[in-house]
Amino acid sequence: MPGLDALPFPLPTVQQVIFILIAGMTVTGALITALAPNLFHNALGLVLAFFGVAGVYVLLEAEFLAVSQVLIYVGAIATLITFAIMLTRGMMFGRTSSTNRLMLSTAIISALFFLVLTGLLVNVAWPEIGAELAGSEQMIADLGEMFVTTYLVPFELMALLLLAALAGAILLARD
Amino acid sequence: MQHWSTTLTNFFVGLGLPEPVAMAIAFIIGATALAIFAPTLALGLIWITRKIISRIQDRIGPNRVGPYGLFQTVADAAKLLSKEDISPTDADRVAYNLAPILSVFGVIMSTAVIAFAPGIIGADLHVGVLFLVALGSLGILSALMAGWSSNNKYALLAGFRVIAQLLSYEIPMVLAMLGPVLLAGSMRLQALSEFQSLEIAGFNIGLGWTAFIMPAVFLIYFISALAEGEQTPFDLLEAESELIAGFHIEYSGMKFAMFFLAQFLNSFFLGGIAVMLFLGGWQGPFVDQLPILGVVYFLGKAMLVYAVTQWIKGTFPRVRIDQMMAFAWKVLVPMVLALILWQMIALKLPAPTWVQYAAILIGNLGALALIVVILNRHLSKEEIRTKRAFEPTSLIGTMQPAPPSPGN
Amino acid sequence: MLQNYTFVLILSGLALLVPVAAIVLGHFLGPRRPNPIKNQTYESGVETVGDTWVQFRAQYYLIGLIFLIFDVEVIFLFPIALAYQRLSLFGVVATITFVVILLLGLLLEWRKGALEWE
Amino acid sequence: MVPLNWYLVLAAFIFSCGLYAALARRNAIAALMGIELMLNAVNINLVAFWRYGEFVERLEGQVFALFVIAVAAAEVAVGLALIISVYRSRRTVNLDELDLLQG
Repeated sequence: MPGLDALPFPLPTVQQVIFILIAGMTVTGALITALAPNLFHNALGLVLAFFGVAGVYVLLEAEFLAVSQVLIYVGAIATLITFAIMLTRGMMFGRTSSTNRLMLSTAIISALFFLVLTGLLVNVAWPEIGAELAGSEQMIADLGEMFVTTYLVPFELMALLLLAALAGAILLARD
Repeated sequence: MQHWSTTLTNFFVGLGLPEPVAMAIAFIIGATALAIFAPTLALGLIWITRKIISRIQDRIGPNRVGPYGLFQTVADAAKLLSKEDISPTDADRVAYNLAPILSVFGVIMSTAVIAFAPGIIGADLHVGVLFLVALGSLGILSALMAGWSSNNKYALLAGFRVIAQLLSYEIPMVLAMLGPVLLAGSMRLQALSEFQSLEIAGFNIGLGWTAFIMPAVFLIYFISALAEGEQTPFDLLEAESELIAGFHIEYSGMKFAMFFLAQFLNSFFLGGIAVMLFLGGWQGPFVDQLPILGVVYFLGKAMLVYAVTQWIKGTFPRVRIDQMMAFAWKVLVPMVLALILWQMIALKLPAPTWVQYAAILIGNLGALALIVVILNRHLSKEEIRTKRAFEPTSLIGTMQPAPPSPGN
Repeated sequence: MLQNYTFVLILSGLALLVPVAAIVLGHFLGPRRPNPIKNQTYESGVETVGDTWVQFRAQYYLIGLIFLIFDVEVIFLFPIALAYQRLSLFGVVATITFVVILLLGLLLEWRKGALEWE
Repeated sequence: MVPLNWYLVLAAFIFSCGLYAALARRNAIAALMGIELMLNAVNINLVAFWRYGEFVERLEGQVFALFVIAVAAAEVAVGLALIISVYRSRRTVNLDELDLLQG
């Protein structure tokens, strides 16, 4: 098709279109989380962003990571955050502004941070290899094997950390 | 066995279409079939439920619309379509409207990884089992959104209750799913179904069910699935006879119908997962020769499991919320953890496979026996027996006269 | 692998379409005569008193907390289960240690009384 | 394939949103949500660099991301418990009212 070659930019591939959709979802979620005044809406935006990030993992062919993202972040962390919102509700709705006095300076800093980082990232020529993966199921099994061999110490320490967190959190949260 | 999408793609390529287009068309056809299959199935499920429950309660059930009342659900759906869509004032619009959509979305998505027959599975994801569990968190999310956005105390309370229930029973459910995954060494549902074959003299009779090797794990999965599907005896959310409708109290018309649909489909698919993981999936006699028979076997088994849950619904009383929580955390979780631990040890015994399986089976039977003994001892304690017989905690619904006061 | 997820993506579009179509259809087919009384919050016929946001008990939070910790640990068991056939004795011992730590966590909650629903 | 830059820019944006929420929001829970966003952004980077990097079969990015998720779970559990505990004693979760340590 000669007409399409005349475009000033290359047409996106299907994968790129899907990436843009997922990224749009994630960005919307992140913006709701940061900006909406209502805490519950923040939590819903967070869930949307979590789903978007899971989609990004799928695009990066990290299947197991995507499913753990949904299970842990959406299923557990977001639920826990909502529970905490319900437990600590009081004067937080509407009456006072949702931001503190650092709002303006933080907004400028965040925007600058993003712009500078983007400017840097776009201009670096990253080595992109992106080799073919051996097989997804094989990869998940390899991951499991690594937990109990190469990464044994962090793995067991993580279990202990979670145990300690559980004990501490129960102590703190009980009436 | 060739995947259905390959067959369809080849067919369209044969018609002269380029391959990506052919594959896209094949995928769209498959996805449409699944998206239509799910709501249609729900209509059938509701009819079956009503028939079973009414037989248990010595009634006839729907029998007016169509043969055996088959079209009663269709009529009900049409009625719900023509109902006014009321949304309460001060409801949070976005979350209120999104909640029913999300609940149906979750159950339709779970059809994607259901293995109907050899080669007939929407997408044989490598994380299939966990994908199904992850979709469960959509149900939690929808309950949360519905409860919060309705601006109703009862809805919010019911939402929190049901979330506590779903969370508590998810742990034993996921751990029970680990049993078959450990045996088969795969999370793909097709691989799990294939694993459960049993060949006798070169003929696959399809009875290598993992439930035969680990009956206790299966039982734990089944009980947790009852709770996850909000079925009796764990239907505290709805408690049709004494509480108001739960987190969807403020919903009417089609939005309510969506929650209803999602609930029926959810409990059916939880049964379907039980079939795929523990009861052989599409395995059965002659399925190797005629793969399409697998659909019959799978749906037949899943229907049977569903019928059992409805039978339980018609028979058992409801548990209290404290009993329910204690049962999940103090009985199911320790038991399934111990069973998984035992299975891990048994699978590494230096012995032939059948000895390992026998060891797992012995462990499971031991666990079942232990449970029976403990329950027996607990229930036969004198104080509990007297309490049960003479001192109901509440007199509502017990049909007993109030105990005479000591003054008389 | 991405081919599988293409199917999931297409199905997710349709899975959204089904409930949205049903609700939109119901919205247009049904009558629309809202009035303030009809749109009131339904609390069993009793007038609504006070805020919807009643204080919640911490027990719900505790259940969510225990669930979170267990969920994380259980998910880590799945890849190990996939690799279990080829694990050495060392790996098996490591896995069993992990499960035992999980059991210890449960025991701890039990002793602390976090599992009681009063 | 999608260029690596796209993932990095997306992650940078999510990180900035998280940074803003963590610093500018008055409510402690909102600040915590911002921290979660930042952790997610970091995870995207880890996995993207793993996928486009040289040693795909070593899975380092994925393992690291999984550990980050686990640690985030512990952080949320304790953080929220702290917030609830503070709320019980002070009846507020507004960060700028919690100034007990201020001289």
